[in-house]
Amino acid sequence: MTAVESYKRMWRIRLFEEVVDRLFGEGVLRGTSHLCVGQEATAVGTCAALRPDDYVTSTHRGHGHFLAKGGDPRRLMAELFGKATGYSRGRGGSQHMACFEIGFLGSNGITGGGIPVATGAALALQRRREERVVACFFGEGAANQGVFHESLNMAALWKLPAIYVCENNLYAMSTPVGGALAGPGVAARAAGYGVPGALVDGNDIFAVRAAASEAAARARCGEGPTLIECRTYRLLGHSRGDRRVYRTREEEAEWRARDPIPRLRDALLRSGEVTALEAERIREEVELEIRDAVAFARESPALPVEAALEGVYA
Amino acid sequence: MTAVESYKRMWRIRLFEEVVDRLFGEGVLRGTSHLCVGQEATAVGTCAALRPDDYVTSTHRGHGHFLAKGGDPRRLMAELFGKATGYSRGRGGSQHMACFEIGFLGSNGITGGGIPVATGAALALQRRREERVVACFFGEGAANQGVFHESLNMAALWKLPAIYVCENNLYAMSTPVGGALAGPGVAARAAGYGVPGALVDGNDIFAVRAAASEAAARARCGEGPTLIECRTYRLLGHSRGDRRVYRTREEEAEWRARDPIPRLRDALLRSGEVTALEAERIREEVELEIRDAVAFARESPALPVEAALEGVYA
Amino acid sequence: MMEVAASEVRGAPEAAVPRAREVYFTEALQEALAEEMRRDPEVFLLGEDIGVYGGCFGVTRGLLAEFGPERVRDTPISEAALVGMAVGAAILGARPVVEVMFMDFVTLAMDQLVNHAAKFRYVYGEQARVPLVLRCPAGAGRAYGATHSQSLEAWFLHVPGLKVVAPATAADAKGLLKSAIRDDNPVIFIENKVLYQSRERIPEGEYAIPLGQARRVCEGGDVTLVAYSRMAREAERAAVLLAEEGVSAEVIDLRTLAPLDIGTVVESVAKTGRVVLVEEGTRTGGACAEIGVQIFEHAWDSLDAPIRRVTTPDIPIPFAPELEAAVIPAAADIAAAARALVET
Amino acid sequence: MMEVAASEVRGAPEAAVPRAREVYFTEALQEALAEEMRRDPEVFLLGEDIGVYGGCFGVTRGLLAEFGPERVRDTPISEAALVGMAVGAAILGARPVVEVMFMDFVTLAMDQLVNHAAKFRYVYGEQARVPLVLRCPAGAGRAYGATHSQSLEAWFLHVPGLKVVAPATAADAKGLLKSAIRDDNPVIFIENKVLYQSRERIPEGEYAIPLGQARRVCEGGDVTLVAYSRMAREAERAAVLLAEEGVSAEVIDLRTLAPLDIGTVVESVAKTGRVVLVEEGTRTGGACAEIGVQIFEHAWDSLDAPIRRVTTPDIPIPFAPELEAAVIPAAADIAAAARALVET
Ligand SMILES: Cc1ncc(C[n+]2csc(CCOP(=O)(O)OP(=O)(O)O)c2C)c(N)n1
Ligand SMILES: Cc1ncc(C[n+]2csc(CCOP(=O)(O)OP(=O)(O)O)c2C)c(N)n1
Ligand SMILES: [Mg+2]
Ligand SMILES: [Mg+2]
Repeated sequence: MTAVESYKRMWRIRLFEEVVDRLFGEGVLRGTSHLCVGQEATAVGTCAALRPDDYVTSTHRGHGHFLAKGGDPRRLMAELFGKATGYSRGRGGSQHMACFEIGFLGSNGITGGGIPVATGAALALQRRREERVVACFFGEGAANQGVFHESLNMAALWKLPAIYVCENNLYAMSTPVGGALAGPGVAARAAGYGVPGALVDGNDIFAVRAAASEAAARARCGEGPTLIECRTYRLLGHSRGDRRVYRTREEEAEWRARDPIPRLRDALLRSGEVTALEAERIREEVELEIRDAVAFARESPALPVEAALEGVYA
Repeated sequence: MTAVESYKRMWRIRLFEEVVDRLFGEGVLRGTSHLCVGQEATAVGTCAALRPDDYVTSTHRGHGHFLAKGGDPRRLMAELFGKATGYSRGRGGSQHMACFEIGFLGSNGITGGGIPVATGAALALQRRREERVVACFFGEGAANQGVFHESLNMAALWKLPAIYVCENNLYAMSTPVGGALAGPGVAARAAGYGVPGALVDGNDIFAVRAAASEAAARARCGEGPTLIECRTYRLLGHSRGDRRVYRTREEEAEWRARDPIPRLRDALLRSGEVTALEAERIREEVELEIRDAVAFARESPALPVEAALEGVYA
Repeated sequence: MMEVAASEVRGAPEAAVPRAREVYFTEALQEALAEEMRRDPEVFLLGEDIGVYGGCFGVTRGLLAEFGPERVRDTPISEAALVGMAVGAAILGARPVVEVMFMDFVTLAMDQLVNHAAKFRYVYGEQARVPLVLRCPAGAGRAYGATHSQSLEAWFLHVPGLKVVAPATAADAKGLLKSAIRDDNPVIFIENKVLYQSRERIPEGEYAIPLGQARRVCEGGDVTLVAYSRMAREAERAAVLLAEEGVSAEVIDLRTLAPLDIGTVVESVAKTGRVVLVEEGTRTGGACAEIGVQIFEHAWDSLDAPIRRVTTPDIPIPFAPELEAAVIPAAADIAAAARALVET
Repeated sequence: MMEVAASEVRGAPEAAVPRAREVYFTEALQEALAEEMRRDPEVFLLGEDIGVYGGCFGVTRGLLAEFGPERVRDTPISEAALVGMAVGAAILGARPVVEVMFMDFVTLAMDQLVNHAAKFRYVYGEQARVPLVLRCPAGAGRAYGATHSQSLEAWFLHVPGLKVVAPATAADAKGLLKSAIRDDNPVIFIENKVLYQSRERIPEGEYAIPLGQARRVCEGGDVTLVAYSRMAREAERAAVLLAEEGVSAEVIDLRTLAPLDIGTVVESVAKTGRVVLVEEGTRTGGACAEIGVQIFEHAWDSLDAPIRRVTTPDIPIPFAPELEAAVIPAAADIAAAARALVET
């Protein structure tokens, strides 16, 4: 993925999330969703290091991962609208959508739940001697779940082609990382399993991409998993209705100043990969895309109730 | 606990286990049990570092821990016989017996199951500002369970008065430690949680006691948990019917040469704490004790079936 | 959601009944927690984001300020060890109340619940008491999707050693939670997420409602509607619909599933001869299967027609709000089942 | 344990029936695994000590030698992630067969089973297939105590998306395990630990038995005995006892609980009018509750008497061999229940 394409995807995520936020506020969308505004570099940086036929598993905060992996904003939005044209036909919603064709093995409503699933997918690839890898996204909160430990141990033991990408956005819901995670940090836990652990600036897409590329190369040549901890920040609340009483507006402002999107734009301008005008045009294109996605979702049909009663068994 | 008393308890464990092994062979005992012959120094060394009102939690391989903490061999044996005089009135059996009075919070049929229980017990003690500690025994196999990770994290976070004593006897059933545990070892996992991790010779009771004493001191003054990995060896099979196809007789012989009981006797003789005759007398006393325990168990009444139907709710 | 007069609350001490005030269901729970924490220093709370955040649904809001972070303890996301720790603390005399953020996540703590909490007393020859409460926000109706909407209580009926409580009203929620905390056994306490938002009258003053006593919500002679938790409210609404058609329905709110007050149900069936059982969980292997069989076992001669079950069909809960609403039982479905029964 | 002639095995291809040979129940399972592994390279085994040790009960003995450590993979003691990995491998087209050493330990893997394996197909809009088998050695009778003796299948009836299989004979064990492995859904495969030791005749050659078809073990007109797994064998023995007293019992072995072949049961009840349901699990909320209610729902008019359940009482399984034997249902208990029914 070129840096310019990465830039576009980051905007796609950002504008998608902002529209979702608005639609929730307006009561158009229902249920809940977890937005990743501010964390785009982690999702896109990781996917930029992958091949199209590699896989990722995601979390409750999955729109960004999905779009980074090439998901169609129309079908994503339709899913949030609960429509039959959504990726899960309206049955799954924000936390349960997948597109196996593009290697997106699913968002996941269970914190940490995707970690063993990714590990098993990596095992399936290894068994077939395929040179594909699985990137597993999870939050620093999820790193305290037992399955993280169990999975990392097995992946290390069997040298599975998996990349564990921890998005440490400093909070799990209201809980600051220091209030839940003992020890020096997530990456430091890798050593206990004999796995390389890298700590990177998750708001620097180049840093994320570099770490993920190295990890992917290791994984592809049979050297096993890598744990990457990306320090980042979610600029919005955990989910709808979060009044963010557990952190200060100042802290938020500091992190807003480190917004990964302007950072990438500046880099692209400096390197001459885009002009200011081109950068603006990319944003505008994406804006239209997202507007179109909302229109598509609005106009799409709902799934008939009878169809909601089916599809449990293959 | 004096070194001489430790010596006696080690023999109590050894002879208890040998009799149990024989009674299983003869078909007198039924079900299953996991014997700890060869691992006595870990159990006794740890308990020697504890005060009588401290607690321990145990595993499926729990007879040694129970006896080390001061359990009565008569009531233990009666439990294995399934008699009403057993610690669990015959309802629990080898893997489910406890004596809260002496601080033995129970053997446990679930590999790793005791780890969070110990951690919660430590939390209860901390809440009451009591200077008591909980020692949590578990095998190196159990260190791969998710609850180990979750518990160690919380104990570290809250500086709970817990000591995690891993009995690394090199095998989990048939699985060699290297086939299941990635990375440099159990103790090395402590660093990820900011917890001290110690690796000791589990067949050297003084080494175990020293490590456990240090850990207990830390725990008592609010500095939190310690992880101690004791390298040891189970000289018998995992459980009844284990033909030990997964290891060599040579390896077993090597470890038999490091038997912790003669090692302690030699040390006691050297230090003059006991004479050879006294050492022999201790063994003989224990032999009588165990014989008595078997007689007690044999002669004890069974629990009436009606009593087996009760006691589920408090 | 309909309102229930406090005077209808059986089990509340007589003296407390005359005065009542309106609170949200969540506040009723909060009061129960606060009162029990004041009464007994061994009661403390463990859970994810229960402190400054006040819990995902606001039930513990304000408790951190009064009781401090040691008694209102935010935890890492580690459901298995969390419940295991509660077991360990409980056997040493503490009385932990654990909030699992969504009932769907008890799946992560089943081993500690089933193989530890429920069995310790029995297998350790009655030495242990395991007084812990697991508060489980449950049920659908908020478009949270398949992993945040389940009603899994039926599993726990099948675990000897556990008690299961599922209040339908704010008054019951308070009184039953207090009893659950005082109980010396592990209690699964089910809080329906849709009920959280209802505002209802509850008795003034101190009261506790004993576990194991069903509540006769209203009397009737033609058909008995048996339900619990949110579905008891739907059954109550169904009774109103049926009354308009001249069908007189008696509504029983079970309140607790274990112990199960089958006596009150059998008594009602003796009168009506017809029963509709309602549950929000999926159909096969649900709580109504057990309740149904027990009715057959105890009241075979009284029955004039087979029992009907009204439940969610055997599917994961779909996300789309309209689909979700279509598959979760509502008053109209219950009334329809009752009507069909009465007509046979 | 009684023997069943291979000719009684419904579902076995006709050609295979005439020839039969004697094997242990464990060997029948082993053959199924080996045959399916030879047939399909995507089938592989995951579990604790299944390699050189051959599994705690010897079911996988010899398979390591033939298929190597990648297809017979010993794992760490990590039940939760193990099942989760099986899910991840399955959605990419592998067909993992996981051995959980004792069914009691599925408690550790419930989240991955319930919130992942069972739901992925539905919530991901039918993109996913999750062809995995979880082999669960279950049941009491060996004095292993409360955490190694449970029969927890009832929970899984209440999880849409799972199938539940519980063979009673070696012939069925082989044929049903082959079908379970070929099935594109997650299957809980229950192997009773007492049955492991029985030596029985099974058909020669290749055969698979479809999931969802009950087996009529013997015909009778006075009472129907419905059971599965080891209890089907006890029911069969009960029928012999009853026959000696002149009571003619029809025995139905359900074979699979999900899907449930209620049709075969209803057909039998239509004839006998009386049913005894038997299960090794504890009573309340057990599989027989669901089966019982379905009988009432489908065969109300046929019943001449209320259904009787014969189950383990609501307690953890006690260790002492005599106590254990006293609380687990046996042929005599089943016969007694049937006798009481017939006399009413
Ligand atoms: C098993 C489980 N426990 C709790 C939750 C509720 N929950 C959803 S997201 C979340 C916080 C997760 O934190 P983290 O892993 O850091 O991810 P982030 O939200 O910060 O992206 C929690 C507690 C859940 N969905 N699943
Ligand atoms: C949850 C669970 N999984 C598996 C088992 C079966 N099992 C009993 S002991 C054991 C090996 C444990 O190994 P380790 O922890 O090293 O202890 P050791 O037996 O070596 O003392 C296994 C797999 C169990 N009892 N519980
Ligand atoms: Mg986070
Ligand atoms: Mg070991």
